[in-house]
Amino acid sequence: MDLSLIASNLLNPPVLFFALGALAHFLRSDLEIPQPLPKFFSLYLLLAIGFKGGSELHESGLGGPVLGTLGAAVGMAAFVPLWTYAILRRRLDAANAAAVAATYGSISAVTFIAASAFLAQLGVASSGYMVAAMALMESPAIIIGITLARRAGGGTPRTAGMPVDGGWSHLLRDAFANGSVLVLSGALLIGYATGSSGKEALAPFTDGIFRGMLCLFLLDMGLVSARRVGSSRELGLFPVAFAVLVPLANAALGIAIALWLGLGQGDALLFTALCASASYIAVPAALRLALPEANPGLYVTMALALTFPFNIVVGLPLYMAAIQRIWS
Amino acid sequence: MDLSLIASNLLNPPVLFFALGALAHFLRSDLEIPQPLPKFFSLYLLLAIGFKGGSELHESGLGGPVLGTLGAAVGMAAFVPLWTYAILRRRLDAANAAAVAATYGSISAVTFIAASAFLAQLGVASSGYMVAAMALMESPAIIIGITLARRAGGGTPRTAGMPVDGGWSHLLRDAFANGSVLVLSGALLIGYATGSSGKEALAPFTDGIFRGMLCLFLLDMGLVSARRVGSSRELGLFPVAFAVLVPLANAALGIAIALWLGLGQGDALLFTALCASASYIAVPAALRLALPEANPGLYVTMALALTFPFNIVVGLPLYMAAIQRIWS
Amino acid sequence: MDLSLIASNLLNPPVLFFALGALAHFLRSDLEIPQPLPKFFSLYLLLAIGFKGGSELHESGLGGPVLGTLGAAVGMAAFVPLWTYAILRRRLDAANAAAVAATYGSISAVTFIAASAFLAQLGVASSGYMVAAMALMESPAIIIGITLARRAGGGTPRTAGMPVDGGWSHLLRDAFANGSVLVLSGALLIGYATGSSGKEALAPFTDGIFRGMLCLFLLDMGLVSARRVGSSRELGLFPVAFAVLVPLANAALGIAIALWLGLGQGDALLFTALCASASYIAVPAALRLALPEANPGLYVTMALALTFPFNIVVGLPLYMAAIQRIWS
Amino acid sequence: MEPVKRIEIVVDSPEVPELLQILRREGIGGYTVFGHLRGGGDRGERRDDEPSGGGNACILVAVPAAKLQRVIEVVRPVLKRRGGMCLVGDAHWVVH
Amino acid sequence: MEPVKRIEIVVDSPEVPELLQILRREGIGGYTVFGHLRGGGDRGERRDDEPSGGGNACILVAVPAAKLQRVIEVVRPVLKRRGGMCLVGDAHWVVH
Amino acid sequence: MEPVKRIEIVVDSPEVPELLQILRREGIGGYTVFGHLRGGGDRGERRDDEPSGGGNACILVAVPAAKLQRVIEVVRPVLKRRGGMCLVGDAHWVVH
Ligand SMILES: Nc1ncnc2c1ncn2[C@@H]1O[C@H](COP(=O)(O)O)[C@@H](O)[C@H]1O
Ligand SMILES: Nc1ncnc2c1ncn2[C@@H]1O[C@H](COP(=O)(O)O)[C@@H](O)[C@H]1O
Ligand SMILES: Nc1ncnc2c1ncn2[C@@H]1O[C@H](COP(=O)(O)O)[C@@H](O)[C@H]1O
Ligand code: NA
Ligand code: NA
Ligand code: NA
Repeated sequence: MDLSLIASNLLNPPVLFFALGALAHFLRSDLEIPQPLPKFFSLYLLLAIGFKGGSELHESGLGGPVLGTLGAAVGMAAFVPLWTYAILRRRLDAANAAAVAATYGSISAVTFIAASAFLAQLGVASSGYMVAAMALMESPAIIIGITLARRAGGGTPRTAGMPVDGGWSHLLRDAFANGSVLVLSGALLIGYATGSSGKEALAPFTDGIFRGMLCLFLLDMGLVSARRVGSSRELGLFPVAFAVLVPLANAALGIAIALWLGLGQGDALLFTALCASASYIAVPAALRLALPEANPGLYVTMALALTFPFNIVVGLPLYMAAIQRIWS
Repeated sequence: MDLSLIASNLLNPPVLFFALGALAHFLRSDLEIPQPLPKFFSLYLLLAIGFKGGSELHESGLGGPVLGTLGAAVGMAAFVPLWTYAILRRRLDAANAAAVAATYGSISAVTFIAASAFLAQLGVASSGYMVAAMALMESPAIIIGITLARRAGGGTPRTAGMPVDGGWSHLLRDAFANGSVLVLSGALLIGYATGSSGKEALAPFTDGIFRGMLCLFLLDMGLVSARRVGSSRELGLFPVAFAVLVPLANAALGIAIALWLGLGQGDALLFTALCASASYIAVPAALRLALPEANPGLYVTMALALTFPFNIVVGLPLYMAAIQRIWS
Repeated sequence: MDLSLIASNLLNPPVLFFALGALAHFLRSDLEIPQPLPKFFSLYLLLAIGFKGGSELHESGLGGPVLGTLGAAVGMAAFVPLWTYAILRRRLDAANAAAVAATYGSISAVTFIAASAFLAQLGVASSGYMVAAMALMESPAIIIGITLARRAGGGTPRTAGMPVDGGWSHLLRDAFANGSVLVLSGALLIGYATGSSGKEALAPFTDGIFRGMLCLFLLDMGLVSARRVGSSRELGLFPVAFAVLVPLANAALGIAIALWLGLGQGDALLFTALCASASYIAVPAALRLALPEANPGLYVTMALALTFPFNIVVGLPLYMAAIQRIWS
Repeated sequence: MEPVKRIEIVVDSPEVPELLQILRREGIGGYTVFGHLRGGGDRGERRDDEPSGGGNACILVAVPAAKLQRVIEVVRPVLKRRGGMCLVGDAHWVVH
Repeated sequence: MEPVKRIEIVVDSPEVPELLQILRREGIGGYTVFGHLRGGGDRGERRDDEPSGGGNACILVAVPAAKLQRVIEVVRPVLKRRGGMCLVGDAHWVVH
Repeated sequence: MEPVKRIEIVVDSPEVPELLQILRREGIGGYTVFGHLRGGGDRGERRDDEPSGGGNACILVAVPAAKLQRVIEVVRPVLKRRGGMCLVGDAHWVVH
């Protein structure tokens, strides 16, 4: 594997700010980025990435491999929780197995963004519609995970004993009207609808300051995920191994599908990053309500403290090296 | 009326983000933009719009229709609360009538900004001194509204029984030293004083990212005003009719004055937007203290949930169509 | 002294926004910039200034006067608390004397930034490595101040009676792993490591919107330091005289050293601004924990309400005038 | 001053809207919500600064003693399912 | 530990500066303010995320029983005019 | 409902991590932290909006009466050195 890929990924300001955040935690610095600043950064990133994806989709149109890719994306978002649940169930109770499965079926927008930044640095092109794929992959795993848990007798509907609202309407709302899902897909549609005039008007906001805002967010992510690394030690071997090996397996699957779909190298990396990443924003927010029996100390820690940094630091150059070798 | 005007207003990213925020509310999404982020966005918008207006005023000078327009602006800010109070008093007690009158006499900076963005999209020019007109229109209605309420026996001076401070000095402070009034007029003066060198130094901040920040703020406004639409149903017919018809009447007045002053089409639209808009930031903040007997559930809801979206979505293209027809 | 220097400093948007903030306080406006917005602005400024300094250091290299300047910077950061402590001890108890000494030995990043902006306006060049000098000057004074206090019998180690952690490891952490020290030096290293490609990628963020963010931060600083001016009246004559005269003395020392090092005019002003400024972020945060017997109402007020505005408004043009006269 | 029961309910932030709805159904419209709290308990630590949210909130409700039992009855199942804390104390309401 | 009265005053945020001034005039300099609260009461719902502000704040004051009456006297007119809530309870102050 | 002691500790924000550590050492893992508070006391005013930080926080702990004495013992030296306030009251814990 080409070492220059690792270097050019690591010498990226965003990745280095992630490391700075982690360092701050390990030096027991008093550095903190209090709410709602992290919320602001992620709101900004979702809006910007969604909007840019929409504008590009407007330019490229929906022809070619677009619909196939979107279908494959939804397919992976449904397949990953199913196959991982089967494995997780051997070691974990139904609720926790379902929660971890849902976490890995969904995606991490920041991993996707880091992959795009990595591609930009390498000068490799990618397509706007991959953002649509990302938006479509956020929610299905939530539905599947909760269904798995309920079938297994867990997952008491949120409103048991509370005749406020039906359990399923709640669930669909938590999955699809989730704040981050809505901002991402809404911004995508707005970018699509306003086309090139909208793109130009917002460019300094969505493009110009994008890298800098990503640095700020990753600084915070470094702090937060380093904090969780401590707890990851208490998890035991199985979750740790899962958090590294399953992304590799999903990445391999993703690469195979990308090859089969005939995607370019850039889109292949983005698709792979989506498959390999795990959610630590949308899914936990939904599961805290829908699956309170599951332990966020398990599924958030795995996604945030292990899989996220693994993908950001090691995974992306690894996947890119594989893609470069296979595609050429 | 030219339908393309409506379309080009609606296909504006800011207006679409407003709709996205409203949609999030109606889907009962958990999307929220917690304080102090909305405060940050509005602080930014006031600073940027004030500063840009000041720079442009520096370039254009104070000649021509400037002083006449500023005088007319103050005049409208004083006249609107007087005529609307006479109508409101038939249905509401003195305190609430005075509060609503003050609300509609003052202005909405975001409606003004949306009008500017709409003009930019149409390629129609406008003048920097209109921002000065806006700054001058924020406060007079507060004074007049409270005076009306006190004359009618309401409006207990804030410090009754509290020998902390005289009631009128309080009132003047609430009206003129109000945070948003101060930032807007202060930035205007600073923009004027620092001229073109200041303008250039701040351009990426006040111009570049302006549209994007407006999108964020309108996303929040969509959430907040949709939330109030529910309460607007409890208001009854009179306030709802008032919230739509009075802006139309004020807009008609505004157009007539703009014609009489000989303003260009762009400035005419901005002046009309100021007359037609109602305040949901500065005035409510002042009235909460100065007129606690009045019900914010009435005057804020009317301005925020009815008049604001009406102006943003329907009003602006309507006023522009009228102006285009009359002027040409 | 050239009056145009004062004018061109005062007609700077950031300085005028500082004045606007102070005005808002004196008009008893309700304007406030709630946390965590000030934290966001200062995080941004530290990240941007650190990153830019690092990029420039990458371009200029470490040759020439760089190492000498960095050595002199650390020397001044150690010498200032020592000489000022000797004077302060005549009027204040050990803890307060040590706290004030540490405050004046360290630096104010915003004064440094204002000096850079002033140079930019004058069209005078300066070097990126001055940011490294700033980063090195933040912490030493904390260590020296606390050591002075402990030698004098004060400064109970933070953990007395609490066997949580050794006192000195705490102290080093408070001094060097302090959030603002870490972000500034981390960003410096990242800017250095990512060189010109990093610089270009972040330019719209670290350069484009920089002046505007500085305006926002100084608006807040105006509010906050004006609020403390009231308390400064209760301090008595000695601290007030100290807060104006000691910066002048340190500036004189700084100018002498800059001359001896053979710095250019721009770097000389930056070095002088560092020597003359006092810390109101990093040092107070550390002292609140390490020297709780010292009164923040004394040392923060002196740095924030007196020395900071004095330097920003009067000091910078004064130092520049002296430098211009001596250097030419 | 009238004697009242002072009820403090600490729960996950996203539970608040439904708890308020439940209280409203019981005719209790007076409440105050303290948000963005950190906390620790049986379910481990809870912080407000994670990307997925996750802080606590505290709902303070003052009710006449007669209503206390009913409030406890409707709140308890929520606490049972979701964790949290409910403290009840005595206080006097200053009539104004 | 010394017995004290624990007073909680919930009012609109912008009222806080004047209430503190009133308390200071009565020689009460010890207080703690909890800000950015949501609430509901006779005057309807109050939220902190509206563009015009509008959240509540809670002032916590611990005073010796002897001072309680005076505090209530000065606070009550403010509550009467502006709405809000004032709760009084018993507590013990840990002397340090 | 079980009777408990309701302890409120108001201290400078940066003290909170160590106080929680001390409490944890005493086997007390249940706590709720209210942050970003303004306050006034012997050491003057404390606000949250200064560039160097400086706000207060309030730690709420409900413990069985038997543990009260121990909590007070470990908290008192911190208050002595750093200032702050500790109030103790009675409450009932709603068992769920
Ligand atoms: N003994 C206690 N004292 C104060 N707060 C508590 C206590 N126990 C639990 N809490 C609060 O209630 C939340 C939920 O508790 P739990 O469900 O036990 O994890 C915690 O995160 C704390 O904020
Ligand atoms: N019964 C209650 N329990 C707790 N908080 C209350 C209660 N009644 C009123 N409040 C608080 O006091 C504020 C003002 O109440 P009101 O003036 O009745 O609208 C409300 O917004 C709540 O925050
Ligand atoms: N009597 C009191 N009532 C309420 N809070 C207090 C009181 N005294 C002190 N405090 C709080 O405790 C903090 C520290 O107090 P002190 O150490 O006395 O300055 C203050 O900033 C207040 O938040
Ligand atoms: Na995935
Ligand atoms: Na108007
Ligand atoms: Na210095």
